[in-house]
Amino acid sequence: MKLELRGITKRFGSLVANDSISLTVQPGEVHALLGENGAGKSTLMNVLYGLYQPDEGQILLDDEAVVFAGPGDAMQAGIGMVHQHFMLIPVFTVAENVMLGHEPTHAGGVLDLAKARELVREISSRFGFEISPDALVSDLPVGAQQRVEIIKALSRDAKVLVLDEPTAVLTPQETDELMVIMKQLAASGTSIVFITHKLREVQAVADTITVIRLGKVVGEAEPTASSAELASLMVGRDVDLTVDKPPLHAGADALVVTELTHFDDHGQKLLDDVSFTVRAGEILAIAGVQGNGQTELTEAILGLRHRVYGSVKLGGRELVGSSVRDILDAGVGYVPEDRKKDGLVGEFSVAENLMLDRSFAGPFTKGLGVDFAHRDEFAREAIGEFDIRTPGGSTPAGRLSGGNQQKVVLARELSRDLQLFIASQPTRGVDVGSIEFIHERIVAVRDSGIPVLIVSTELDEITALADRIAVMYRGRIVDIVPSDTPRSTLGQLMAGVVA
Amino acid sequence: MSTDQSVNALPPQPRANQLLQAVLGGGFVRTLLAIVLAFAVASLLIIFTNEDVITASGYLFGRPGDFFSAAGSAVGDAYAALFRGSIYNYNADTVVAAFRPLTETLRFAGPLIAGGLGVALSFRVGMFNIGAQGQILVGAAFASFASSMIHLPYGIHLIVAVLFGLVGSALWAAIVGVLKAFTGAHEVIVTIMLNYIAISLVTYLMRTPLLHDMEGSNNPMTIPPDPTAVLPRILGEGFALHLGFVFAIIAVVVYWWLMERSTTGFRLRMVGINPDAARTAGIDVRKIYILAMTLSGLFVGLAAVNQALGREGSFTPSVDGGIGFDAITVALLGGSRALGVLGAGILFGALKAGGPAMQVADVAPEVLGVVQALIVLFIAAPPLIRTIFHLPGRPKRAPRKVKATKQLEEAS
Amino acid sequence: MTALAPVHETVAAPPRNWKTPIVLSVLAAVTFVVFGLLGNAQEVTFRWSEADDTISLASLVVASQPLCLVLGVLTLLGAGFAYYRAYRREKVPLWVSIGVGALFIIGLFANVGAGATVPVVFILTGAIGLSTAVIFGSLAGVVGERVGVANIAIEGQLLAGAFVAAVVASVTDSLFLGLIAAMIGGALVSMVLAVFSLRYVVDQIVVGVVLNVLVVGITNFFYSAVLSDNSEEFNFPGTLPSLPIPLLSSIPVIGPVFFDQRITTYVMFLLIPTVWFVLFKTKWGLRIRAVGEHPLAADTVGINVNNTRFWTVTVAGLIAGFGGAALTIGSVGAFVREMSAGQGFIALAAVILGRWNPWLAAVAALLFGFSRNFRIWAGQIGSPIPPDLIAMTPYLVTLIAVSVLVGKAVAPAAVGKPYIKE
Amino acid sequence: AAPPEEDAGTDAGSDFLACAVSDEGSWNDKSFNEAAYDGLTKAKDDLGIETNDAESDDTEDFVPNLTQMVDAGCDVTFAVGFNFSDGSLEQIAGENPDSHFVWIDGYDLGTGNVKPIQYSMDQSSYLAGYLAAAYSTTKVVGTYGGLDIDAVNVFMEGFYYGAKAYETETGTPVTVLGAPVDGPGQYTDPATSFQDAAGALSITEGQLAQGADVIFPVAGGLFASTAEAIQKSGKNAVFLGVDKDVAVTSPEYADLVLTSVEKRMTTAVFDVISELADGGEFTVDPYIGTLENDGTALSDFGSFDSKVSNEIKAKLEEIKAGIIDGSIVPVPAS
Ligand SMILES: Nc1ncnc2c1ncn2[C@@H]1O[C@H](COP(=O)(O)OP(=O)(O)OP(=O)(O)O)[C@@H](O)[C@H]1O
Ligand SMILES: Nc1ncnc2c1ncn2[C@@H]1O[C@H](COP(=O)(O)OP(=O)(O)OP(=O)(O)O)[C@@H](O)[C@H]1O
Ligand SMILES: [Mg+2]
Ligand SMILES: [Mg+2]
Repeated sequence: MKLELRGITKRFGSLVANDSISLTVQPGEVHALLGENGAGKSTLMNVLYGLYQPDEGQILLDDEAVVFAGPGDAMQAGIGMVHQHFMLIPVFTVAENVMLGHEPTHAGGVLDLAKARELVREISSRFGFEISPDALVSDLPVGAQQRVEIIKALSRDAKVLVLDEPTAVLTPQETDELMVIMKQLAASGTSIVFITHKLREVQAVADTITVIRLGKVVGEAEPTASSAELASLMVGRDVDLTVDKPPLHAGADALVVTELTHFDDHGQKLLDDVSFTVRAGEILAIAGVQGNGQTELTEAILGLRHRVYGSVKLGGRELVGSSVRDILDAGVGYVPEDRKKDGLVGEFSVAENLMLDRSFAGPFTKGLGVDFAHRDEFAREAIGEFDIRTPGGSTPAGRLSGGNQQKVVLARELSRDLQLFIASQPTRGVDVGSIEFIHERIVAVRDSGIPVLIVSTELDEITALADRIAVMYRGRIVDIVPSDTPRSTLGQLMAGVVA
Repeated sequence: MSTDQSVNALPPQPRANQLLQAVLGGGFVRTLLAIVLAFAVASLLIIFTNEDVITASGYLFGRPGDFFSAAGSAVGDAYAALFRGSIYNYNADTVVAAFRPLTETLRFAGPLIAGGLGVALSFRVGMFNIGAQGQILVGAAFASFASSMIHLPYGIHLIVAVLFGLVGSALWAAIVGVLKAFTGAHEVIVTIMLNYIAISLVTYLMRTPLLHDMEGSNNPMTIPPDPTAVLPRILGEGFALHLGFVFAIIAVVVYWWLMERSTTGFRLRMVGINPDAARTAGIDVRKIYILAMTLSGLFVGLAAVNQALGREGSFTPSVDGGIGFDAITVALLGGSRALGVLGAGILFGALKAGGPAMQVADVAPEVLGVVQALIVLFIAAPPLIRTIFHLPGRPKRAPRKVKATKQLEEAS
Repeated sequence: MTALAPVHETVAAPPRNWKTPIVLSVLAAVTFVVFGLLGNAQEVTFRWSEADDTISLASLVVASQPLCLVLGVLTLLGAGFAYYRAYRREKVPLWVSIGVGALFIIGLFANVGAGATVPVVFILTGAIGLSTAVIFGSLAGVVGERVGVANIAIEGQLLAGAFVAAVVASVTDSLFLGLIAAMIGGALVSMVLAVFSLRYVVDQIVVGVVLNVLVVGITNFFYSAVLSDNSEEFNFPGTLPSLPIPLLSSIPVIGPVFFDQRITTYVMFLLIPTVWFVLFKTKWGLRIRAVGEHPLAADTVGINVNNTRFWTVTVAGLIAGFGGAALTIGSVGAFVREMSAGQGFIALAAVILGRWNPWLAAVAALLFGFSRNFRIWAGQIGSPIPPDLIAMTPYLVTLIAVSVLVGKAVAPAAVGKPYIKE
Repeated sequence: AAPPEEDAGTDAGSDFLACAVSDEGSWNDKSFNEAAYDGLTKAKDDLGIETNDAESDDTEDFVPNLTQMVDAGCDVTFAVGFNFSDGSLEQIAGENPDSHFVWIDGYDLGTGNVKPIQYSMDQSSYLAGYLAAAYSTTKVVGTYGGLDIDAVNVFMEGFYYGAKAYETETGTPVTVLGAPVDGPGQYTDPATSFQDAAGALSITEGQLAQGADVIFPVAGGLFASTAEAIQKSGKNAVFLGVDKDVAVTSPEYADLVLTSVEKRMTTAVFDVISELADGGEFTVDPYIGTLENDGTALSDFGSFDSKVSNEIKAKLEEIKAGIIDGSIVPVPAS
């Protein structure tokens, strides 16, 4: 099916997320949509999918104008979408998720589960997915969940399939498999809109490329275009993603993790005998596909998790069994993976967020009260030093953009007397300019002789920052390798394959 | 996986907090309009049950004027009586009698403010304490014990009795915090059950020598407090207004300082808005739940003390006087802020004080219950008030476009 | 290709969960020690049938103490078995818990009823009668929460239903119209809840609390302004007739308990499986649950979230309103001020206790009615325990059940959260 | 309707103004409050006086309600119910020595301006108990209360001893269920008390199942539950009303009301008002309603008149005379 978007404009209040965007996807074409974080890609696709109503513009399917009042209409018209954030119901089975909204029924609305199962099996076998229709989605790894999303779209005979950053949660191998599937689908006549910021993937699979920046189409490109060309189109200037890192001057072992094991409440083992050391002045980066225990590892070190066994020694002091507060007081700086959930109190002001973990004693307190003068003074300094773009210290942190929120967290965590610095996904959802800044600060911490532990799912970030790389798979450390290990080897380790 | 990431980028907030915003956000004018609207709706109840109006409605079409003047005077009389009963009695013979209504309003406001602060505190920590009723009962029982079974000199006795009351309520409330922290039981259920348990328990205690004069009647009832433990009147004998109101004002200041200025309040609010971030910042969320309920109980305890020691007489298990539930509406109306609760407490105090006068004007007292509920309902829904009064506000949602594609509809 | 990294067993033995064995052993210890060793030697009479039953069973007369000792030993065995299972990290089977609970209850009756009679049929029918409204309320709660709307206003819906049923049935002289009106009354309260929480995005708990106050205010107002002076005209609806089912109703014990009831009770019996079936076996149920778990995901497959919520909550209101009718025309006839008396809140507790499952919620509600009737029976035989303390039983049982047995139950993920698009 | 505002507060001399403040609950409770209220209404209709009234939702409304009446310039204010013993009446009466109060179910406070109205409800309840025992074919009778308080218990105890008197006299064993004698007695749920309609129903069902065929519910309006339980059971049982003649006030239940144990507050209130309105002197001498002065009595048997044998009627008269002359003490002092 041919898809055409004409002059789509979508505003959120004063923010113009899509500014008169036009693009055409030919039948059987893989059309890549490229753009930085916040460029407006997902918004455009949500408009196409009927989730948002465009403020201006038109959608044409096979040259006929259509208006979608909701996703139901879009799906009826043959549009399928795999969302950036999966739209699966965790407590439902695969079959239930797939049939939701177009359920096969017996008389009287009684669900025909057999038919739904059959449909899942049929599509699974067509693409070589091994998905059991009766598995609970919450029990499936992310890669499999994504396949469920694809089955969902295909089960409705999608003729235009939108894939919004499908590779972010996949191993390189799984990514390759997905590329094959995309080609297979395109060959059978399905049009595909493929969103990503990974240039490599675009070059591998796309027939046409549209680049969006700040809500506008800034250019079209052929898959043969070079990475540098694409990157400068995306960002609007020349970018240099390498980090200037002075040579390593590692000191003694500072953080020693031995046989760390952790169970969740259901007895599931999430960390399995994890052992590693980080030396003072060294960055150890943990690579791995999301959901292989990295989050649990950092949270276990910080004392946020129960049922943790083994040992975490920081400068000789045992941390396992201590409270979060004691561990923070021991000098651990911690940038959580999900800043909105764990790092900030959205309705608190920037100034309040900057003293979040220091309300018990210290310079921010005066007797039983808060020392407001010091708090505001500190906020002023931090806003200046970290170039936090905010109207002021009293602005609620939730109103800042993602990158600036991250800087608030960073400013807070770096302002303490550090013995260890842990950062999870330090630049997730942050623009290129801020990434450079954040990376510089992390390297500066390392150079002041503090051990640094970084967790990231972006291999580019890992290779840019790490002195050594530990790869996690299913709660274990598969291997610890030097920072110059080739991508392909890292990819294999991330898939649990040891050389 | 968050449910709303791609459409709603701001972090999800705990309920109590959203409601706080909803209640607070609109400001003074909207609050006023909500109150006006509530009274307007209640007027309908007054009109349609007023005898004169019913008579006049018999010949509504013949002489509509009669109907409207009867309706007008029914409503006018009712609200004039409310004014006389709660603010200033312009019919009174003496100055004291003229101003007594205002002092009565304040006297009723005292426990409402204290209870409202207690409930408000729990809201701001993201909890819903509907257990003020039980907490007041237990606190009052404690205060009664200290005021009648322990005998101490003036001054000290009052202090001891007040402390007993505060501790009683705080203990009862702390149970909620402990259960929530350690078993995860939902505080709404726990507080409701504890209300019922408190009624039975306190009734039982009011039959035992702990609280009861076994020589007297067998009714569940306390022994009157020693004169040394009664909250003294502050405006002289002509007015029943007593020290409890001063305590309530002090509680407002304490609450303000605690929530807005102190480090403890900082942590309480933090847990209320984002418990995950609080945990990551080294705060023991369970301890905060227990602390919050205990503090909430302390404020409620002040309401209990007002009820138990505000008069020289004894009291029965109905000592809570509906304050437990009114405190919730006071907290909601006051946006859980110190000043808001003060204002809401005084407003509801006025409704209580004015009720008898309205009854004398032949209006069923239940009307005021309806008014209270409506005020909160209207305040909680800013868009409703905006629509009704055509106020400017956030632009309405873009109107849904009509489906243009017929085929789509038919296909579905 | 190289070898996969050795994957260690990632599912470890689950931690030992001692909660159930501890609860069971407390029950067992009470049965053995308090009811048995320290028990009462008098005889207790379990009466199985009433005088006018077609088939009458002979009463069972046993000495209380020996019976309780036997029960105590059995419960101790049950508790011991529970410890054994827990030690082996296995789940304690539900039947063990139910069995120990049942034996404990028999022991309780045998102990309190020593020297008196335990009229089994009366206790069971009474329990059903006292829990009917609560069961309707809890079903309404389950339906509402499953679609993601926390309904604190069940109390108000019961009260509205009770009021409207009595008035309409009195005025029209038709109990049937009373039933219909009660459902509409409950649904209207639901619709206000839905409009405020869905359209105006007011916090659901706030609207619920306020609606309760409002319904109490309005019904009280009309009760004193209209009903009480004209009770024959407005508040004398009569009650729905008992409809014994031929043959079945003459089965001893079971017959009078299950097959000699009013239409409201039969509807309740049928509604429990119906709600379960609709929620878990039909496409509407699938959609309702989807909306309650992950509204955005439901939206992306073309389900209109707020519409679904609105109508589902309205249906919940119909159910609760019907339950309200069970309070008046299905039970005592006349409307009494504030007669719902907290049963809506108990229903809410039953929802949580029943983990959002209609069957379990109904059982939890029944447990409440059962303890209420226990209080009445204990008063009847003149139990020496102070009545004020016995009066606590239903609430204490609920409190303990909610905190000890349920703990952090997992509610539908989106309960209480408004769904706002754009 | 209310009197015109202008003279409500200021001018008390020309018109007599009688006022009343209710006990917890509303005036139309079909029982206690209502009986007093009817007296007020009757005085207004028959004597042409002005009246004011206020309901108390709970005991904390007592003080403002009484104050309101004092401010309105009431010539006499009735405080309805024992619950005013919480000090509220003592306070207001003390503060307003010139105002006059009448306290139903109260006692002398020593303030010099409160006249108690008391009732010997044990006397009429005793008669009711005897009647119930005599009328019963099963010789099992039952009673229950809305709340475990003296004002309720006195009915239940009188009933018990009356029924037992029948037993002593005839030698026929009589079982009395639910009375607070030799046991705790049976009541509705204290958390909901007079609103516990379902509880009242279940209690009655239990008593019927135990064979009772005369039930004496001392629980305000909850007699409707008892009536319903009787009807549903299909048994040939009856119940007794309290405070007012229930067969008259709620005619819909008349065919189940054997009689009612009347506490004739209506009369007492009316009498006190008419005496004062006629210019009579206010005194604090208590008014005590007894069988002797007809302040309390059994109602007519109504539709049951033919079912109560003359023998029993004569016996009741005999007991009544015995109580009046003191030869029968209804409830032995404990
Ligand atoms: N519901 C919304 N309300 C307000 N602003 C929004 C909303 N959704 C998105 N935005 C804003 O619109 C802009 C475009 O967002 P969009 O999600 O389309 O970006 P994107 O290109 O998909 O980015 P990413 O690569 O991070 O997924 C961003 O600034 C974003 O914050
Ligand atoms: N859901 C939302 N509702 C209202 N405003 C929003 C929402 N999401 C984002 N915004 C606003 O949109 C603007 C852009 O936010 P966003 O996080 O997308 O920035 P960004 O372009 O990604 O910047 P950064 O690179 O710093 O992350 C901010 O000012 C933010 O306040
Ligand atoms: Mg996106
Ligand atoms: Mg961003």
